[in-house]
Amino acid sequence: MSKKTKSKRFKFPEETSVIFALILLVGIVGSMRPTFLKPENLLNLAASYSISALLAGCIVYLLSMGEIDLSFGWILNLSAVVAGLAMIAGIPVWISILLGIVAGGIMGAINGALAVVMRLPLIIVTLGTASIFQGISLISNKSGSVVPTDEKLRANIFFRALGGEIDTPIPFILIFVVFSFFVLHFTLHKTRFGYRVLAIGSNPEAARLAGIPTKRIKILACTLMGVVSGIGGVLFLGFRGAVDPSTGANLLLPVVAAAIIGGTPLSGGAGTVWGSLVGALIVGVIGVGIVFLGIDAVWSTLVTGLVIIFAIGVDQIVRVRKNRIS
Amino acid sequence: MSKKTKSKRFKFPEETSVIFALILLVGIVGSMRPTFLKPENLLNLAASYSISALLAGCIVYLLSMGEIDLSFGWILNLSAVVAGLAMIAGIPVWISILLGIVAGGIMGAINGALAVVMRLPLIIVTLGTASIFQGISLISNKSGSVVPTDEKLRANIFFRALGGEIDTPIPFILIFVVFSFFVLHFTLHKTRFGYRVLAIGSNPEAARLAGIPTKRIKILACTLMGVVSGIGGVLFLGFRGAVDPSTGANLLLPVVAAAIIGGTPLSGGAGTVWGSLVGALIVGVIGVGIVFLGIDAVWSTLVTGLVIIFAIGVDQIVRVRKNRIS
Amino acid sequence: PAQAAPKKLTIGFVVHVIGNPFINQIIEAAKMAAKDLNVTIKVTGPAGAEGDAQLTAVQNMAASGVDGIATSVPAASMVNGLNAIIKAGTPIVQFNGLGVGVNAPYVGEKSVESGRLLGKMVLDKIGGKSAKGDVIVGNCYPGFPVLENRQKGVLESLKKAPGVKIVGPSDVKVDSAANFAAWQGLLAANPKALAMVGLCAPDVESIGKVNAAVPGSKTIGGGYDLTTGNLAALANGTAHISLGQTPFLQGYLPVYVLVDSIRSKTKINFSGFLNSGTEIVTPTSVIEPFKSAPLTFKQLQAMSASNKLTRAYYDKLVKTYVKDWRKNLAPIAEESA
Amino acid sequence: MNSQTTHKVISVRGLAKRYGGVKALNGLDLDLDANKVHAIVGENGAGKSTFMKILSGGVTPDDGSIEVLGEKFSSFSVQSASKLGIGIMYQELRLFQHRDVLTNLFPDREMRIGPFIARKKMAEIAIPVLKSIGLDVDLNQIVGELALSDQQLIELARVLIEKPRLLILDEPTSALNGRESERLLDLVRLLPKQGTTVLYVSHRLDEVFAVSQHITVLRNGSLVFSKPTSELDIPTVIAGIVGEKSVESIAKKTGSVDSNSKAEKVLEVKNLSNGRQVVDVSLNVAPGEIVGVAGLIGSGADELLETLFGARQKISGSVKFKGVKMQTLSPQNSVRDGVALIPADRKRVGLMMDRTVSDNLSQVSAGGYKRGTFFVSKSGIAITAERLVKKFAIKTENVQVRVGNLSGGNQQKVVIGKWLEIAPGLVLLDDPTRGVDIGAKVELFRLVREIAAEGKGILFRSTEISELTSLCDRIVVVKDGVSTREVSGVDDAELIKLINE
Ligand SMILES: Nc1ncnc2c1ncn2[C@@H]1O[C@H](COP(=O)(O)OP(=O)(O)OP(=O)(O)O)[C@@H](O)[C@H]1O
Ligand SMILES: Nc1ncnc2c1ncn2[C@@H]1O[C@H](COP(=O)(O)OP(=O)(O)OP(=O)(O)O)[C@@H](O)[C@H]1O
Ligand SMILES: [Mg+2]
Ligand SMILES: [Mg+2]
Repeated sequence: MSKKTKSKRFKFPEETSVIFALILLVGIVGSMRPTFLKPENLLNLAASYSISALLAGCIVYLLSMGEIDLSFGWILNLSAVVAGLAMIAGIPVWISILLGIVAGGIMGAINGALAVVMRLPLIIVTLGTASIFQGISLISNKSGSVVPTDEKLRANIFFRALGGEIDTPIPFILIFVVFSFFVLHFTLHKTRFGYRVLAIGSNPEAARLAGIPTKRIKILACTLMGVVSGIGGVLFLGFRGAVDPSTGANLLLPVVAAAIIGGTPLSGGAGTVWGSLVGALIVGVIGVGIVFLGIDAVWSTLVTGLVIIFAIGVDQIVRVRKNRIS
Repeated sequence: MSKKTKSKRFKFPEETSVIFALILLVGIVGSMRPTFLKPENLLNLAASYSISALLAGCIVYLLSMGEIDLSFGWILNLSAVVAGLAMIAGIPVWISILLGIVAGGIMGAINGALAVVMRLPLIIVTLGTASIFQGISLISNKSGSVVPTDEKLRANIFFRALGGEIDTPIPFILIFVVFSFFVLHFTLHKTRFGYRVLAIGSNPEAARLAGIPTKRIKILACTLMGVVSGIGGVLFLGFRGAVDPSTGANLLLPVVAAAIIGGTPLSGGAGTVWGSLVGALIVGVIGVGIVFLGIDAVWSTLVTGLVIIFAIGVDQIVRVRKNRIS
Repeated sequence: PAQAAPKKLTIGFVVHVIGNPFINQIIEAAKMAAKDLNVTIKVTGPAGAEGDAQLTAVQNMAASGVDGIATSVPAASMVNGLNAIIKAGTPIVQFNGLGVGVNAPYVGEKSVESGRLLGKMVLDKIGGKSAKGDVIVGNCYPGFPVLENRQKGVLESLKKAPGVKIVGPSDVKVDSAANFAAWQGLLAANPKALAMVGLCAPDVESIGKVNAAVPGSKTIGGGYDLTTGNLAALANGTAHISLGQTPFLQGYLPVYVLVDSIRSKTKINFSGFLNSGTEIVTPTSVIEPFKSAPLTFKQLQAMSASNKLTRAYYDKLVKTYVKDWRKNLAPIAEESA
Repeated sequence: MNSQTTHKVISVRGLAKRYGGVKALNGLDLDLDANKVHAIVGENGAGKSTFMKILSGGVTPDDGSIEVLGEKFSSFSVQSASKLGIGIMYQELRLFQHRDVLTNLFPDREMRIGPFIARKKMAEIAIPVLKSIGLDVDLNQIVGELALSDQQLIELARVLIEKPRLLILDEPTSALNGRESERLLDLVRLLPKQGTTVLYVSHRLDEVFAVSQHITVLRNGSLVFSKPTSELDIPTVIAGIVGEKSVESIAKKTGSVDSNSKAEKVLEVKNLSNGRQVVDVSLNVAPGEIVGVAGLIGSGADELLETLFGARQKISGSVKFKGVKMQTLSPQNSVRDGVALIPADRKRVGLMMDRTVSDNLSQVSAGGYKRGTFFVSKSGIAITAERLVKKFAIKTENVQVRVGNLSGGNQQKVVIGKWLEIAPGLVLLDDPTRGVDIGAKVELFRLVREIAAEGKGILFRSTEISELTSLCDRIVVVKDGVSTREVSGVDDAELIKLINE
């Protein structure tokens, strides 16, 4: 009956190693600059990276399906442009927000549908659609920033809350994103949709033969990515009050990095939503830590690289050690 | 016996479909602007994209091993910086060139060794090393351009040939790159090293059990990528006469796009070197074709995206059709 | 070991991209100012130009307790965040990229005006108002505010010649290899073009190379920035005009303004424009703004490689224009006038 | 004759290998003579493959000593094993699916001219070997496009080309049909005379008796007995394999179902074609009936099952399920309507190798089945999985083990379990006993009969004639994609004749 005892033995969650790496990094920066550890500083840090964390939490779905979306930064951009232009056109704020999110969902669905119809990996399709979404954004904002300045709009609770004008002990955007992570985690690991996503990522042919509607699930997952990018877009608009033609241009690498540092493999079949949150925070702490420590711009890139290697090294060592123990 | 007859039937090479897409694109631009079809224009276009084509030809090795290198743009940059600084320091041009290429090889080997030692996918490791190489470049060129201006240096045949100052009917760089493609193709498909690379990509466990030294091959393939990036770096230096801190920053997407548009899957086990050349040319034709047709800057991004989707669509349709026939 | 001496000031300097030779000249000037003023300077910036990452960097600077921050503002989405920092008490000066609505002075060129200037210079070279033919315009990053302003100015000037047909603006890409290929394609498509006008740093060099490859090309090349490659193209006659943005002033002035106002305990939480001027460089002449000492092309080339020479040349300007910055502060509307 | 020890090809003492809490090998002592065919038998998970992998250097043991071919075997690497002259054909195929046949025949042993691979030279060596095992394929064909049986033969050819002194065959015939198996056995029988010792792992005892001179039985990682074949008979070996558990024989089924009854058929197929292998097949299955499908390689028998399930596209013909005409055949529709296909190639289309036993067992019920719930709870599927593990006697430490770590036969049981969980109305069994041990096979057949007894239909394809004749009420013979005739109550010899005529 040793079998029974074993299965009941305490197991560290798989995110242990990456959490350890995060704590180590925070500790190192904090020991050199104690102000870094002030709660409001840490909260602000988390808030600044919350949109990319949210996207990382969602790209986990695609990665665990063995796919990658290159276009989500531009979906975010165009969704924000849609919402912003709608507001400027006088459409009520809440409806504009909805329009932005729906636009994101449509773009995601287009990605998914193209991939399914053309029978191509999502990465190839989104190579093209990324340019298309960016192009439409450039055309519709006439190559300029979209700034819904009207005071009435800005009096809306949405902007006030996100812009930090309503005082909450914890930034509102952070609360929203943490809540979203619960939903994303729960959906991936406790619902049939998530189960199917992981099954497709594990063995697509076996999933198809098990009666899983692989095409529909693929389109749905892409749509989810689109919706979340759309939410990211309106959050950005609310948080920053404007959207630029370059908004979202540099999201791809940090977001995917957050997910894979967090422990989601690129090969599909597995994924950790919470890990991606920790990964996004690691990316954030590296960026913030460098500023706090006053590392010169010339050196900061090198230091960033070294710290990334250090962080994934710690992660990997803890992971191996843990597996050896249990 | 139907099997036997089947094998003797004529088979289109697998690159057919992507070549068809390229010809179609060239034809469309050419029919709208006949000067586009002038041989010297097409040759110039090819020459301009030859460095990224070369990199695409080599990244095929990594893709067919199921890996991706995110750092090669910065290897190219740092190799060029090393060669340029060596020239400025008065080291003979040819030795400087060699130093640059060796530096590239070392960086590639570091990538490979880290991936093997840390037992991590190359993409994660190069997430860090990309920053490291960029950082070292920034430090060593003091965030400025490296310009070996000394007239003696520029009188060197290497710079004269690459800079287009020696007249050949076909640009020298193009001759060099086409030659390299023969080498890359033969190495991948006709040598044991290439066989081993493809075997690892197809089934790593089976490769190990067949006695293939998978770690060594991985390091070697990364080193090859480093050497080729180093060659790309010195070619760039010769072509452009200088290297900027941002050189190589925007290579990742077009190069990987060229390889996958060319028909190399991301999943490993298969790859086409020639296809990646065609893919690089498609990327080039799209870029140059758009300015050739005088498409407005605001619209160019959208058009680029639409054309990419069109090109991969044609590729895919021809591919399916072809399979159905044979 | 300073004893009771007042705490040394720390200034944060946030650029929109690192590893750009032009930005690097700005950074060097800022460091010279810090040295002159005996303050500590912390320089940072994101690896790729994107507003949100930069704003985060500015916020981190503020959180780390610097006394003032100079930053470029390439994105409207940074405005609210910057104003929040200003409101919380950290003074800010903008340089190089203007954020409309930021409550802080701005140091930079008159972007539309500089475009007009470039357009006019090019027009003069191709025959003035009676010029007839194509002029190619390239924009390396459609949607980038400064570039859009420059483009507006260039097109305005060129329109004064009814016979000039504008080709473009085309998307000529930032990446130097792609940039070269784009200009090459543009000239091949319009072989009789009178001029090629670029708006970004890599353009002049690319245009020069494209011109060099076409034997006997008479196409005029013009654009922005005094990078080593651009100056080389001017020197060998393959390109003809390049406008400089006085990176020295764009770096030196913001630091000076910050330190001066902090030390004199005056607030600078209002918008305003400090013109950093435009340098007009051709192979035969160099015109520096604000009646600076005359400069030859050779001297300019030597200066671009030496901080010492640069500092020495601008010494007079530091003692006058910079020192009297309050007097020179103009309404922000002047920037795009 | 020399002293006995010089004739020992393998001498093993105290060999042990643990995986976590599982003792795959538990102090094995064994001596085997040279130049013989040694059969190694035992139930699923007995440790056979682990033992073979240790001998071939792929797995390092935790404890014990080995002498092979007269040398102390100490460095456990694939390279050193192959240098010693040990060649292995793995149970789980180790092929490079993206590469062509010829490349797969010389993995890392390519011949070269200068630095270049000499494909012609390789082909010259490969062609006779392929001929000897009766494999007719284009050397340039991509292996992933071949049928499972062809792939298994390629794996065999690969190891034969090495001309090893010790040849290990781990269930080499599990995907082969009778004729191919027979050819292989003929070949193996000749090897000892050419100086090659063979270790032959199989669950097919008739083969074992036909080919081996010596039989070794393993149970739970330890030796049960190791004796010359001449001193053994099938019941003794079965007793050794299963231990104290008793095994009922696979009693012949007597045609109890009236296939001509007016009751509505579970399945009615008319003139089915998929445009390729299946040309014109008509058949039907009555409730409670087990119908066999027999045909030679390339006859389209297994594609027939996949086409009926919707995994391959139907071109023409009609398919009625429980009297309702199926418009589009697709796996989704099939699962919804309660049709199950238990595939032969578990690795490629059956399992999620990196996922747990629990995840795999719930794949259809939670993932594909229409009655799956919106929420999927980990503990819920684990409880189901534990029940199925018990029901099908799947040997696993617990249900959270990676399915890829199970022994081959136990993996097959997982595939069967995940399908039977949805209580399908029609079960398409495509060679379901591949690699399954004798005890489990009996259990499986009992189950199939039970399902049939509930009024469900079974369509059964097997590579073993005796399985067809003993289990099926009726057998449909398929030739060149056409269903030529239906028979019932035939014996093995009769059926073989029918297939080949
Ligand atoms: N890589 C592994 N990780 C964990 N457990 C393993 C691994 N390989 C084998 N095992 C376990 O070791 C035991 C013996 O497995 P083995 O594959 O040797 O059995 P086998 O006798 O070949 O069975 P079969 O007849 O089903 O092929 C099984 O319980 C199996 O689950
Ligand atoms: N001893 C035997 N001699 C001749 N035929 C046999 C013998 N034993 C079995 N067979 C039959 O040969 C048939 C060959 O099989 P199989 O069903 O694998 O062909 P297939 O699956 O249609 O083709 P492929 O394997 O190419 O996909 C089996 O159905 C089996 O019944
Ligand atoms: Mg086994
Ligand atoms: Mg078969």
